[in-house]
Amino acid sequence: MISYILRRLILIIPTLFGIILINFMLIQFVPGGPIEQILSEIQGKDNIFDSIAGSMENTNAQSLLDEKSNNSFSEKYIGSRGLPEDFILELEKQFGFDKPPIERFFNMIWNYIRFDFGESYFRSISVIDLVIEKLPVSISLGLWTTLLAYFISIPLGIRKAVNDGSKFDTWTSGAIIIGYAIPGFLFAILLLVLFSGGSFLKIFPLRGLTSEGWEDLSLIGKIIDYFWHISLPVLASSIAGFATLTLLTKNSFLDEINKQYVLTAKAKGISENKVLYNHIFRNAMLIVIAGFPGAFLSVFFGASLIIETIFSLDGLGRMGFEATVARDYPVIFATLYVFGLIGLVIGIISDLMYVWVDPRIDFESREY
Amino acid sequence: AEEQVIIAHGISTFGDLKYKNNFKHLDYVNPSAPKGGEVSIWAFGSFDSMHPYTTKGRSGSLSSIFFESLLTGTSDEIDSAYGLVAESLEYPKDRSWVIFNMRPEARFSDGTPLTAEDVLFSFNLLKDKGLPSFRAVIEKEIEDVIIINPHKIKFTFKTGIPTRDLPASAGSLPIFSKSYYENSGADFEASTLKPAIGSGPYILDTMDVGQTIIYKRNPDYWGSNLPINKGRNNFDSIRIEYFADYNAAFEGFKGGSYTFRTEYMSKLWATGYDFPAIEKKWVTKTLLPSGDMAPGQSFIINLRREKFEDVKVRKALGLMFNFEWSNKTLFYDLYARINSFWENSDMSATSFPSTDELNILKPLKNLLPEGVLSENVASAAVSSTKQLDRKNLRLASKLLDEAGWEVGDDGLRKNNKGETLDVEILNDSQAFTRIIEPFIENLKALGVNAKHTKIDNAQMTERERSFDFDIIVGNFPMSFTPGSGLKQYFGSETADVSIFNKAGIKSEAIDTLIEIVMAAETREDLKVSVRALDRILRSYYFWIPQWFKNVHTVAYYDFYEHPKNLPPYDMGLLDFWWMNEQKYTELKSKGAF
Amino acid sequence: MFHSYLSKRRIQNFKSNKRAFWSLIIFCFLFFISIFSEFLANERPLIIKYKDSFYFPVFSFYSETTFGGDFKTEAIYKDIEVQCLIISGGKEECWDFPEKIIKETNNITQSSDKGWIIWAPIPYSYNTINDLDGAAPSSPDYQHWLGTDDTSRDVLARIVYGFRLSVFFAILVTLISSVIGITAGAIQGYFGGWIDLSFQRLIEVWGATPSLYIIIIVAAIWQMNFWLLVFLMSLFSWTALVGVVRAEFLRARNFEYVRAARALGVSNYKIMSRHILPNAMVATLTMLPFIVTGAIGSLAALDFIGYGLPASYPSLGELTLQAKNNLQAPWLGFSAFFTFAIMLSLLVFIFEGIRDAFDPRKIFK
Amino acid sequence: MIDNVLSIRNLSISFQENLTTNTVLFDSNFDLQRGSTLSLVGESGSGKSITSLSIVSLLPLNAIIKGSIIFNKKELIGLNENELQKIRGNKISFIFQEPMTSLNPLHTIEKQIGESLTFHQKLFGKEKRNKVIELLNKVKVANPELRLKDYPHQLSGGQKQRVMIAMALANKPDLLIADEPTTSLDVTIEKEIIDLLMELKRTENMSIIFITHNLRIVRQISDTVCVMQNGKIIEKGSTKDIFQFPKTKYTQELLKASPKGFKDRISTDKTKILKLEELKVWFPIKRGFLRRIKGFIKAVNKISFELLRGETLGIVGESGSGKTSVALAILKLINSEGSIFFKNQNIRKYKKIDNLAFRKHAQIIFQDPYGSLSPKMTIEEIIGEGLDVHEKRNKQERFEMICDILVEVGLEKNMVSRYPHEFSGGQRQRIAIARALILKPTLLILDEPTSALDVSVQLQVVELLKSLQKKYSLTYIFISHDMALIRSVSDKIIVMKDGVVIEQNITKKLFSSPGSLYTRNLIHASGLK
Ligand SMILES: Nc1ncnc2c1ncn2[C@@H]1O[C@H](COP(=O)(O)OP(=O)(O)OP(=O)(O)O)[C@@H](O)[C@H]1O
Ligand SMILES: Nc1ncnc2c1ncn2[C@@H]1O[C@H](COP(=O)(O)OP(=O)(O)OP(=O)(O)O)[C@@H](O)[C@H]1O
Ligand SMILES: [Mg+2]
Ligand SMILES: [Mg+2]
Repeated sequence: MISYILRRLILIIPTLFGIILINFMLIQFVPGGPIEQILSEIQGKDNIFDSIAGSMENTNAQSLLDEKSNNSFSEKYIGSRGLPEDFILELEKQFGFDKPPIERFFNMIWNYIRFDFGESYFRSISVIDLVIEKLPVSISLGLWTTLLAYFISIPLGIRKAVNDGSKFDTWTSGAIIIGYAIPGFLFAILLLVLFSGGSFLKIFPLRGLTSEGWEDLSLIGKIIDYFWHISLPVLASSIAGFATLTLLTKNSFLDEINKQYVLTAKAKGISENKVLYNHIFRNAMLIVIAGFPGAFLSVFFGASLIIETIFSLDGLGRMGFEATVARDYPVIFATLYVFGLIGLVIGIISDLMYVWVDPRIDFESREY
Repeated sequence: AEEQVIIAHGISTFGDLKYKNNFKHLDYVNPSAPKGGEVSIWAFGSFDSMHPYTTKGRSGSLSSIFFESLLTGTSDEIDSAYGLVAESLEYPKDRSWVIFNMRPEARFSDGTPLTAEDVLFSFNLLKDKGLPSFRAVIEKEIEDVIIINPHKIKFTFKTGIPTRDLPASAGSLPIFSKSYYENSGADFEASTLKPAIGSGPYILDTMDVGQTIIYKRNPDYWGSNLPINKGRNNFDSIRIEYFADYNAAFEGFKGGSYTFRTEYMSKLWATGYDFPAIEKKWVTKTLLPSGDMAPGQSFIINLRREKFEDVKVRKALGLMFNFEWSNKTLFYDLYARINSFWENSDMSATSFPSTDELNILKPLKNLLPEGVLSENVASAAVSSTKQLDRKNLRLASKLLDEAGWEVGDDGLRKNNKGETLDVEILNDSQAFTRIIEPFIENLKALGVNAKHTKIDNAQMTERERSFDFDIIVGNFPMSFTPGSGLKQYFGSETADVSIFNKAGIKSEAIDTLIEIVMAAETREDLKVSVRALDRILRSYYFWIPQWFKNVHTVAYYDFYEHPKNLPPYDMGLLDFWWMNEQKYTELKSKGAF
Repeated sequence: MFHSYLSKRRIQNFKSNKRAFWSLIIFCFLFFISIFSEFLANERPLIIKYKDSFYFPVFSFYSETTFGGDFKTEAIYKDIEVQCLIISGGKEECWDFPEKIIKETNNITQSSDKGWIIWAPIPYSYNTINDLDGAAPSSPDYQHWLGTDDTSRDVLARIVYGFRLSVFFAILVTLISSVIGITAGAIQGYFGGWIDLSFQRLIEVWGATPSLYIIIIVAAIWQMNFWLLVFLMSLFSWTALVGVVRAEFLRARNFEYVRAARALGVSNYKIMSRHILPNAMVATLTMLPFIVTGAIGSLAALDFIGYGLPASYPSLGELTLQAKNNLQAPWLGFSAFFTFAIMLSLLVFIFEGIRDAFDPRKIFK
Repeated sequence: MIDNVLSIRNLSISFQENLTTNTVLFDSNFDLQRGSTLSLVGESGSGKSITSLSIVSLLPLNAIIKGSIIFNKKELIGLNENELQKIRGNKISFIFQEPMTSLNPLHTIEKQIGESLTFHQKLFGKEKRNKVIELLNKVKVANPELRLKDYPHQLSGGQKQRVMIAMALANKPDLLIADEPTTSLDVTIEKEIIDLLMELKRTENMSIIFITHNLRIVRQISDTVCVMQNGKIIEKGSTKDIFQFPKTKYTQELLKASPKGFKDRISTDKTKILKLEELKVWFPIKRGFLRRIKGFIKAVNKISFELLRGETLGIVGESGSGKTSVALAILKLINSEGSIFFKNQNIRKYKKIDNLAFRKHAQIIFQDPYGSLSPKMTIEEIIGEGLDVHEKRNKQERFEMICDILVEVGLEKNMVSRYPHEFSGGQRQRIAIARALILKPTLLILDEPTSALDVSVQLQVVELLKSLQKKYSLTYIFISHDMALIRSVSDKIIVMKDGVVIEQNITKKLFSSPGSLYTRNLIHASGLK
């Protein structure tokens, strides 16, 4: 096993290299790069979020929000003269696109080896800081959504397995399916309109993670404020998650619940719950348990573009999407690299979990 | 020889200042407007910077509010600029340079005096590190800047370019504090959340990144008693609430998270405003007149494509876009049609050419498309509100038949080489899908092999840059005082390089007309020449104009007040509206927000 | 290999699960009729009688001149003038007073020239742009049973076509990707060793490749179309099942009955497919309905950012997108939601039935 | 007054199968006095296990139960789960028939034994561990301290069975139901276990229901005996009565039938079928999260022997001595070292194609029949599978062959569509035998193939094996703890202990002059001398 782990750890290096290489090659072919993105921004094009956030059919709609009249004089004036030709060349130099790809690639690799990820093309902030900046939102969403999903789905699934075919089973199936079928964003908006809008109830905040002046609250106050803010987003983002996990739990349990060892356990006279959770659980839930590390990762990755957008939260989901569409390559590659690395390590842990859950498992080849 | 130097309190492109030297206040403001209160609006998305003068970061709304310039414009004149930081300016008749006499009392918000040093510093900063678009303009226009004394600074302009608006342009550059940058070591090119020191009436109060920005009025603002500032900057604070989602933003307004909203979505304007606050009459929904020029939003046909060479084809395509139906079915009749590049201004061409216009156009007769001089100005076709208008379909069919695109056995139009008439409309905006689709269906009915392709921003820009498109949606934002910018949009020399000349129009006549426009000496001359240009541009049918909104559609909690007569060029909410304290407390006690 | 008795027992098991059985019937029925969408919802009439001859616009192209009109392009059957021409046998007056002529002709009971038109039950196609009295989206009424969308197209017609397209798409993608995914997972888990190690790395690299970029690249080279999208989506979704299947196989290969099968000389392939797979299918069977709907969801997501099918395609994803952008028109949301919910429930119940049918311990009452 | 721990009245049990019901137990009645032992004997599949399971309400969900079961004056049928939990494991303990599949595969044996201690006696920590070790010692598991952290799959069949027994005895129950508890144990250990039970019976006044096919034990320990056949109790009475004056024909046959004598040596050609040289099977002991290898269990340590065509080799030996490991190693089912020659070819050098042929010619009947049957395949599929792989038959032929072999091992044709879990332990064992026999393999390894069969069926199966051997001159390796059986089937015998062969001889010689103390004990304990 030690040698297996070592092998896996060493294999991380070529894997990461492969990931970066493939992506680097890919972006050489992607039409439109960061320069085009800047140009389109300067021309006052649609914001990239428009397609998600809903948008307007007038292309000049931003004016009031962007400028106060007495200052607008200068900017409007210059903008109407268009862009200078050498502007693009200059941008290219700024982004380093004047160098050949190979050189750029190896520069990048060399920097990454030293964990130097550079700065975003579009912000004067190191990529790491950028990610850290977005983490609170993503962790909040990811953590509570995951917890909620696990804490509801697993017991529910087990109940459903025990009462397979009963009324309870049927209506809970119906409920979780409906939960899954409601398009997430519609549900989110529905929640927003019903519980924090101006037409119905107004009991939850519209956006953000904390209130203004959060720093001044007492600890309890802070906690309450925090949960008050995230309850709707978490609800909206977890609603769809129940279905798969619940049904997976149920079906896995159904497969195990009649096995001989369950009889043995029952014959010992231990309570039903103990039988379910101590004995069957581990046998049935290999996949779910082994998925924990992955789920843990998704706590950080807990990026849900749409929920973040609707509740005006600034998390990795929006950052990632923005970076992808805006071709902010340093951000893309650094996140790829860092999360890729974490993902690979988690992959190893996850595999070790298999062995922990079921000691019969090994990864050796089976050719005697 | 000593040339004649003009000394004045302001300047305009053609020299016609509305406000005389000793004016007491601007006409459109209420000089006795009460001060106080808060105005709150919303902004889309998020922000991560308070420094709007670099390409990096998304700067917060109004983050340029801190910085004043030497001159400032007004909302009831097109191109006048009056002294703000400058008390007066001096310039020769040919406007080859300008000297600004600065007000000694001008102060930055940290109390340090604002001097010519700062102006020069700002100029250099912008020239070396500013936004590329700024930089290019500055380099092209300004030769050098010298300090004459601590309150007197001289800008000398480059020769060989039209100078009529250069003094105003130079006076409009923002002024930064030299000592701030030198002491703090802040990098002008980096995005930052710490705003630089400025001299304006508002300073930053608090900000919650990605959510809220609040500006507060600087109680020690040096310029509050200047005549130009009378009755302006009335709110004690300006709050901007950020929402990443339009629905959430609207809900926020309904619930009173912010209190003033300009509605940009026709369907919301028509259907959304029936919420409790409206029913209880807390919120006023109203139309305010707008003198903003239409932005020239249109489908732009790529003339570089061979199939569009024939104007008949372009005309036929234009006939198939049914604005009337779209307006009724898609926009709740909220928009007006664009016909001119200078729509919603008195510079657009109408009916037959006037004699003045003819005077300009006659010499170019040979270069002009046929009939331009004798016919009504080219305007978009009017349809019935039936989506497929048979009358227009018939006209378009005829045009295409004449252009050699005959209908084949499969109902598709083909030319004599057997090629179908393929038209692809490129689109990068979700909102336009519903507008383009019906257009496409109509084109298909005409026998055109039409296609709608959706792509993302960056790819769109790339395709535009390489001129690889048939039809796209674009803008022709024209100015009230058009100048060299016209070349970027319509000039032959830019047709193959400028991403602004999207249609790729190349015409000697237009080039000549642009020169005439640029050389106009008086506003009257300018108007006439612009009309002539407009007439010619339209006769090429390289655009299928769309629509614009000729009113401001606004809704606000009923405690804002504004002067009866609003100036044409700005609604002025943040500028000269004020708050009715009594109404505000009343609404507040009722629980409106 | 056909195991007559066995499959009979399983089919019987499946049948005795009423819920699953009926779900399957309904699903097949829906899918079957949606195959004939063209006859269900179409702006072109099914049959036209015009001057003694019959025409079938559903199948063929007829220019307007066929019916005495003046365009050589396809007749626009929804135009009242064209209808008048057909019914009246090509009267000139139709251009001016179509309604009147239609009425008059209809009043004459006996006339060999009198034509008629048989429409599809929903006389709109998915891309028919309708003339409305008010603005789009318009609420459900007797003309548009589920209302119209924001482009003024009939929602019901779009759902009929969209169901076909989306379901077909989703099922194809699911089939392809789960076959590949299960095979890959099975091979990895069963053989272990270097096969596992290298395959896993491959999947890791593949999984970290941003699908969006590949789709963008492909979309820039070719015009996006149905098959291309099926291909692309399958390309990216097959990894979803690999992990779980691999885990199950890693475990199951140690079971005594696998050893027994090996002792019998059963080939690796058969051991995997007949001994392990049925016991390692829990996750797969559970997830499949969700993969199907998930595929529809990703189609929607692609539509969101504009890399989905061309905008006029009737995808259910596009409908949800519209629902989001038109909160004032709840019928869009409801239509989308019900379509999804119904489809998902049917699928979940069907797969539950399949699972139960394979569960030897399941008792049916 | 008679103090009955248990009274069973009019107990009927039937199974629901889709639309029909199939009754497997008819109107049964019996009583069990406190402190006495009742033996349930009878045909395999006659309903013994079902009856005993019904006492603790652990029948499968599709079972329908009628009648009454009174335990300690309390009706058990229809009792709610909570009440039952208090009784199960505490008042009534259960030793399941198939220890192999009855242990939770993912819990260490410490945990499994300790669990009921925690639950019913509230023992924790060190105390619990000591108690577990004590229990393991009682059931004669060697080095219990080292075995605590083992998982069931790391134990031999007999070891698992003993863990099962330890688990059942953890709480000093009023009633112990032992369903064939000693099938995988060699005679010496068996004896000690029986002694242990008897002692508990005496000291704790424990009552026992003992289900077994081993009449020797029945006679030794039971007070009363019930004989079952076809779901009915056909005879009951005191042990003495039953053994001396059996009333029914079945009982009489049962008492008569026992393997006797030696095997007739059939003429063998001299082809060497199998040759082992220094075979080694070492299992690494892995501990901790990282599964470091801490040492080895030398399950088989340098074993060599040869086998000729038509011969039967008997392997006997202590439970856990490596018999199963040898068998699996020969068939390349676990990793081993040393060389194995099959028909003079080293099987390690086989190519894929040789492998397939090898698989056809060498078959095994697993010690754990239940585990070796794919749970989601029907009997037809399971038995037919070997045919599909090695001999292509048409559907009809195939089906007939399957039916024939089923009948030959004493099962019924109409069972082909059932799943493994729907059978009794003995029936499953016969399915496993049928699966191997249908291929007529040259070499057949039988790992305790008849442990769950009653003597009459056992005889039938043994006869079948013998006749097949004669007809096709098959070669057998026969692993068993039943010395009489071994004596009657094998030509030569090897005796194993702790992974090594301690004695190897032809049968007669071995029985007449056993070379080691262990062998002598074995023979003695089986009552053969
Ligand atoms: N997978 C395994 N991992 C570790 N140890 C094992 C494993 N399988 C068997 N052993 C150990 O190897 C030894 C021999 O086991 P084996 O099953 O061969 O015994 P056996 O002679 O068949 O005993 P029984 O008669 O009880 O079946 C035992 O001590 C057992 O605990
Ligand atoms: N789940 C089930 N479904 C249907 N029939 C079953 C089921 N379990 C057992 N049977 C049948 O019930 C009968 C009695 O089984 P039981 O296990 O009691 O036999 P047994 O007397 O213990 O036999 P053995 O000595 O072989 O263990 C058998 O014929 C068996 O086939
Ligand atoms: Mg039994
Ligand atoms: Mg064994």
